[in-house]
Amino acid sequence: MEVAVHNLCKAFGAVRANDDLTLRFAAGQIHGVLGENGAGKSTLMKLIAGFLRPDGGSIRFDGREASLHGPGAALRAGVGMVHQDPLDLPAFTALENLLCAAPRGAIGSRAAGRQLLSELARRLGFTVEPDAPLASLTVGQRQQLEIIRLLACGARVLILDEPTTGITAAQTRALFAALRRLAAEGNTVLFVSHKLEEVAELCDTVCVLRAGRLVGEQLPMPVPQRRLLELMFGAAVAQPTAGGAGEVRITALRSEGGLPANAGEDGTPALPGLHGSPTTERIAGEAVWQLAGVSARAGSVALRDVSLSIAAGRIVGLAGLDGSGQPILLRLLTGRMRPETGHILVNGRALSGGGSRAYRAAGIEYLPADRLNEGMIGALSLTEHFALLQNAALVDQRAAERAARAAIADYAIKATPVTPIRALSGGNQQRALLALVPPDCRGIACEQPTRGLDVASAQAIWRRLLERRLAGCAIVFASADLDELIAYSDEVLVFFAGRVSAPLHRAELSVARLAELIGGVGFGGG
Amino acid sequence: MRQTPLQILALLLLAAGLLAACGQQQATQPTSAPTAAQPTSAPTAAQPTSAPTAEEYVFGMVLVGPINDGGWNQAHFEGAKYVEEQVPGTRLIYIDKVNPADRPNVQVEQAIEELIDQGAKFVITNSAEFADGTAIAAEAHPEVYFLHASGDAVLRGVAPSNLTNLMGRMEYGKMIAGCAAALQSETGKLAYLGPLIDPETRRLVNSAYLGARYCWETYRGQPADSLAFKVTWIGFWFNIPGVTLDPTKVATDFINEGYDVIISGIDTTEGLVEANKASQAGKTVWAVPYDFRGACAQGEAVCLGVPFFNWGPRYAEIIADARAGNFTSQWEWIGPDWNDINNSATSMIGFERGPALTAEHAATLDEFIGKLADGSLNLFSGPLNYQDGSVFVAAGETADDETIWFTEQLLEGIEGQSAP
Amino acid sequence: MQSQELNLQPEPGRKQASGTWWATLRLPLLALGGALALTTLVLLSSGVSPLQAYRILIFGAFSTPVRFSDMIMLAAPLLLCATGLTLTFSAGLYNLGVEGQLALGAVAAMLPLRLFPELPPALLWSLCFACAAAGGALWALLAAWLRLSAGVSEIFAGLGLNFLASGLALYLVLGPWRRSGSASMSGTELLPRELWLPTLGALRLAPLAPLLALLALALVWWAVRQTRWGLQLRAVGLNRVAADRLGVPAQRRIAEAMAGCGALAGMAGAIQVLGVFHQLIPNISSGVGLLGLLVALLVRADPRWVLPVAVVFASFTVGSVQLPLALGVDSSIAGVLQGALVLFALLARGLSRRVTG
Amino acid sequence: MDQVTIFLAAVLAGAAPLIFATMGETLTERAGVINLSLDGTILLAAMIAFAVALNTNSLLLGFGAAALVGALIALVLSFLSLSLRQSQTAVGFVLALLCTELSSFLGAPFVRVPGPSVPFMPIPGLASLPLIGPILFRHDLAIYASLLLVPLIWWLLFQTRTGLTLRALGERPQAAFARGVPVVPTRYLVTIVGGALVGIAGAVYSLDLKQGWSYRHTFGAGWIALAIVIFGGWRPWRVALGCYLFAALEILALRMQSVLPGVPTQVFQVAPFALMIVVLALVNLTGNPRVTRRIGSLPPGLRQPVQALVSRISAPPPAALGQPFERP
Repeated sequence: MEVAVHNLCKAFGAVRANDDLTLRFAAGQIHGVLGENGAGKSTLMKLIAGFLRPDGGSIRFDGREASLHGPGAALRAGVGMVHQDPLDLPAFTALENLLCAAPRGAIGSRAAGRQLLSELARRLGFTVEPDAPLASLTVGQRQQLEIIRLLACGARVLILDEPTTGITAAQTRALFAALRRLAAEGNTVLFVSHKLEEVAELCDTVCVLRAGRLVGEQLPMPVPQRRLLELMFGAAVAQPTAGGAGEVRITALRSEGGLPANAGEDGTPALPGLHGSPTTERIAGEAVWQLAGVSARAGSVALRDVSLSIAAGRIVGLAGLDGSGQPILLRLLTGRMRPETGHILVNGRALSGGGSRAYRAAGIEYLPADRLNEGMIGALSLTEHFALLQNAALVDQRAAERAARAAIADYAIKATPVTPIRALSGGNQQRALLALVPPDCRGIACEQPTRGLDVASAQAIWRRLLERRLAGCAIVFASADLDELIAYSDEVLVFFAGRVSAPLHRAELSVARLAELIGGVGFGGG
Repeated sequence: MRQTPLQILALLLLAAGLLAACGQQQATQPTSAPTAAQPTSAPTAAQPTSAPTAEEYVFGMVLVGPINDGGWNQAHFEGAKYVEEQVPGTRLIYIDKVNPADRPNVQVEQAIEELIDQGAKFVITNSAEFADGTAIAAEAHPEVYFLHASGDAVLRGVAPSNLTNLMGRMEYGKMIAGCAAALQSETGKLAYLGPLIDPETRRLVNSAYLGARYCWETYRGQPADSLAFKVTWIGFWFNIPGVTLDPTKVATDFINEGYDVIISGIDTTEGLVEANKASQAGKTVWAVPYDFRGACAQGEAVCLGVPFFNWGPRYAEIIADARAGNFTSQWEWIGPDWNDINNSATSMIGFERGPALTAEHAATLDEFIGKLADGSLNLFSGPLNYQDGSVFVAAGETADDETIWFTEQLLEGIEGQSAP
Repeated sequence: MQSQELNLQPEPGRKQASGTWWATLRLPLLALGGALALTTLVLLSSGVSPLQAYRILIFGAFSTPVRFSDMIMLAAPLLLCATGLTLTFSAGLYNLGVEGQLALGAVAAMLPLRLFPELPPALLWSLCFACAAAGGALWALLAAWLRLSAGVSEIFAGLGLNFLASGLALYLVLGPWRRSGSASMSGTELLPRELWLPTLGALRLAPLAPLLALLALALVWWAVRQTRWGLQLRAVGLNRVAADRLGVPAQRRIAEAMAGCGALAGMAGAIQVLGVFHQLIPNISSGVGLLGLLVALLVRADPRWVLPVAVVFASFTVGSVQLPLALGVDSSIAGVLQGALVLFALLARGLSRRVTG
Repeated sequence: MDQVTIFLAAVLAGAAPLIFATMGETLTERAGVINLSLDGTILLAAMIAFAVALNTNSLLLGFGAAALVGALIALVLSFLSLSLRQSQTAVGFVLALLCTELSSFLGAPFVRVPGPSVPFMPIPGLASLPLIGPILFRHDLAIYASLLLVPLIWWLLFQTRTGLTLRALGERPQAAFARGVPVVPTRYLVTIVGGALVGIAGAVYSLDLKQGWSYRHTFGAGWIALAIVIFGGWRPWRVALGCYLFAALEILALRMQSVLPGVPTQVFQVAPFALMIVVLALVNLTGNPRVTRRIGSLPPGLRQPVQALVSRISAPPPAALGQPFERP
């Protein structure tokens, strides 16, 4: 079945997730859909699969306009979606998952379902036991089951959202074989990924989204990797975010040599006056964090055997796509997660068994990306937050208000001391979050410190962070913004499917190098 | 009870409103049933607007249970209505269901205050539970007279002078009930549905047992030890869900265990109702309710009869005296009018025969009543032993009033808890 | 099961920009109007003049000194419970176990009364209140422990513990502590008169009870609004994750809030024993804990409103006692009105949420 | 032997209303909604069932009215919690109290009025079977219905597609949504059906087991039903077992009075609540890695029985129980 969208629009608040997209996916092929985080891939897929309703434009299946009021309607029309974390029922058996809410007439009986399940599994080369409880299956098997279920329910278009995250290499091979087979039988497969090698291996065509718009349409594979990276990360559109970073990127991409080891030398981005000499700093600080052989797991992503040391006065950037494992490291560094194996030392003291309060006592601060749900208490004001940080039994209202006023002045927060935090804008919330970090802090772990902020706010945040760093604080931050990573990091760790690259020193940094690593290139086969 | 159009309209509105709001439904419409008399929905309580007139003598009553319970409380209520009829110029106001389950935050004293506030010059309280509260209120209101039914504050010498005690010698009623049960029983297994354990309930159980044993031996010609007599106490005068045992379940269980007569000692009629239901299900069982003359109505087919209180006549005398300024504080324990125990104008205690009692047994029962009446039979004659083997009445002696009133245990031969 | 949506605290941030009287009064008026409409319909259905009924319900408790003092004696334990619940609601917990904590407090208050009846009354009373507070707190901590270490929702744990507490009271009343020679659910032997909390003249009003309750309210108000502990408590209730990030020992605060509520409920139990019933009865709580929950749900843990709402609820209940006498209807209409008020308050909150967000 | 069969028959009969209530609540909670109003629903439904049956002299109308009352209360709960997104706990709790008081107020004219009751109806032939006959086939229609309800609910939940969909709503409504199930409307429907069953439980009390109406006639039954649903791990057979255990405990409490004169047997009635708490704690213990490790370190002879016991007793609640539905 052919899928086409015309002038499709979808906005979330002020963000235009899909901006006037017009696109066609031909039947019988595997189509890759690429784009960096937030490019609008997932929104487009959810629109086609009926999870979201478009603000404008139309979706057509085989030329007929479809009005999808829910995923059920989409499935009846022949479109099914496999989510990255499969939307299945862990409490049920595989067979029950297949039968649950299957469309009328799709599966005649339990016995028919069992037969259909084994037959489809055999045909696609999957291994799914009908009576196995789902909770005992791997993510890969659950994904296989979802594919089987959707096909059994009559899907002729399969949408797979980041399907290879968290599954084994063998499962990936099986999946690809099955997808090829399905396409050969006339089904349409939409394969959403940011792993370039996989897209190259699997897809017949590829389209690339950036910032809600289509930047590369139906490019027949193979397309050179470099070209794809350029489309994804926007070589043509230079954004003046931080200093000369834009230039760096362009030079990096334009140089033909693949991985220019010398890219850093001519293009070291700097914030004049704030950025000291990297070489001296590298030696200066004592280690704030030391990790030895640390392993941890969250959901389908596992970090294995991470060893590193982060010294005072250093800024370490964590790069990688969503779900590659950066949050796990941040949580380990702040005591929100305990390592399964290995040791974590903070300021030379072993803290691996401690909780977040022990880390906090040791001077470690965590600045979460979800500022309002994890960072601060929306209903309370800045004054009350400062009061929370006081030590005496009685709240010194005046001192708290003084601190709030000082923070408002220092950090240019647009608020009164009694405004509830939730009433502040994102940038002001982030500044408030930063203002609440105690002055004697030893290490800050931030998740997406400038996400959702405008350029001025982002720069203001970084000014503060750099001041902290000059005061001897180690900073670890995860970001999806390559420019930001390059502009501010002393070194960068790239995460890919739970694996961590060797540290890239600022001299080696370039958008091209990062983009490749983020896409999994250079992490070795498998 | 007739409904005014306004009421019907209101009912409809209610139904509609509740449909939208709280999940009620139209079936609530017939809240006032066309059937049986429902005193609560046609209250005899004072019209709130009319102040007591000079010649009117208002008397109040605090009842532990609802006035239509078919038992103890209804008997008191009917007695009070009798006063209203017989003593011109008196008017009754009352508060019923004064107990921690129905009115969790109301105490007896509080209820009495309300009655006095409404003009009551004489207050009757009708439960042993009310002893302390009545005394407190009596001390606080020396200008008001109090009658505590079933109490013994005067006997124990702790009563203020404006408080009197009144109780009927239900022991006789229970003896007759026990005898009727023993006459009719096929299995020889009698069950007593007991309320809470105190001297009053113990002496009533003992009386029922004595009556049953006598008739079992004398008229049925069976040995005493072939008679099974079991008491299960529910813990209060009537069912309080979650606190007491459920009398419905106790009664059902009696029947399941093979007891074929249930003698009720509680204020309400679960024993009779359950026996009736079991009888309809094909079992051979009977019941003897308690307290209220009309109680058999809830299960004619299985009712052997009911020992009842007839409070009206004595209430009328005491209230008339009090109104005339002749109140005396005394402890009264009044027996039946042996000339005609069922004479509603003279007898404090009676026994109304039920339809289920065969004519033959009814005649025997009359003979038994005759013996009690002429004094030739005193069942409280020794030797009688308590459950633990200690002597209640020595051989050759008969128990005096105080010994009976303060009965300490159940008698030998009764299965059940004594709580000494 | 644990992530109930706890919409318990006042939300200062949600205040409407338009400061018209309608915007501020809309919710309370909707709740009041809805509750009155429902109650009026119910009253009409039994053929009672709603106006007369409301006159008695609302003003009945203030008509005579006796009724007024009864109202105070009901409001005192109610206030203690609602005040305690302010703590747990602040911490984001539905302490449904408050009823059991009250009962256990009452049982604990009986201990010194039975063990050391010879002590001077003042000392004995202090001991009673201390024991009651400890008993209630212990019972609450049991629920907190179940919540924090075994992950049992405090709603179900509290519910179960309520019944266990009432089972204990039942056992004591009918078993070891029964009156000599009898076994009745009506309660233990009355306390000797000199051990009753002293009253004002002939009234049943024991001034110590409302004093204690007001003191507790003031203390809790102060603690919640003025101390860092209270601020931390609210932070935990509003956002446990963020509070934890800001260095608040969330688990400890939760346990402390539960214990505090239990202690206050336990003291309410002591008032029931020493000042109201003068004995232990199986239904010693008399539903005061549940009523307290209604009050707390209505005021959403805002200590400023606890006192007026508790007094209004108590006066409904006391006023309703006259209904059977004056109008011949059942007094449970007070409960209907109280329940309807909270139900319609929830409805109004839900509707306004839907309109604004 | 005879006493045993009579006892078992009494247990089956005594548990009938609890079966209706717990099966209704099991359905509701399996769909992810907690209906905490049970106690009030049962009371109000019992009162109205009795009033309707008394006035129309039709038992059927009485039961129908009870079901309607239960359904309407469930509708109010659904509207406030599912549509207006108020806490299910708060709404259910308030409804429980409100309906209790309403039943007291509106039921005042019916207190202890004699009225109709479900007639005894032994099943011809089967009733005279040895052993089974007296236990199973000498009851009335309401009790037969309760006996059939358990397998029916089990079949519905675990043998039908409808049941799968329904359980999906309680386990992961997002997954049900992805499969095209209209989550909120279906939850409404299930809650209302469950509420109707709870309402019928009230009618079984007032028209059968505890004939008639009095103040707070069934007070506590709803809370007990809630506890039993948890004890039963949201599985119909086990929930039914819980009901029968409770009914047996109640009968034992009556009989133990003469056996254990010192112990007030009313206390037995709180046993289900202690059990509920233990079961709830166990549910979480099995998920606790520390406990798993502790069990793992037991000697092998002990380990397996302990493991089997713990996993048998603990049954996890529906994963999305009580949570508002957010679209994925």
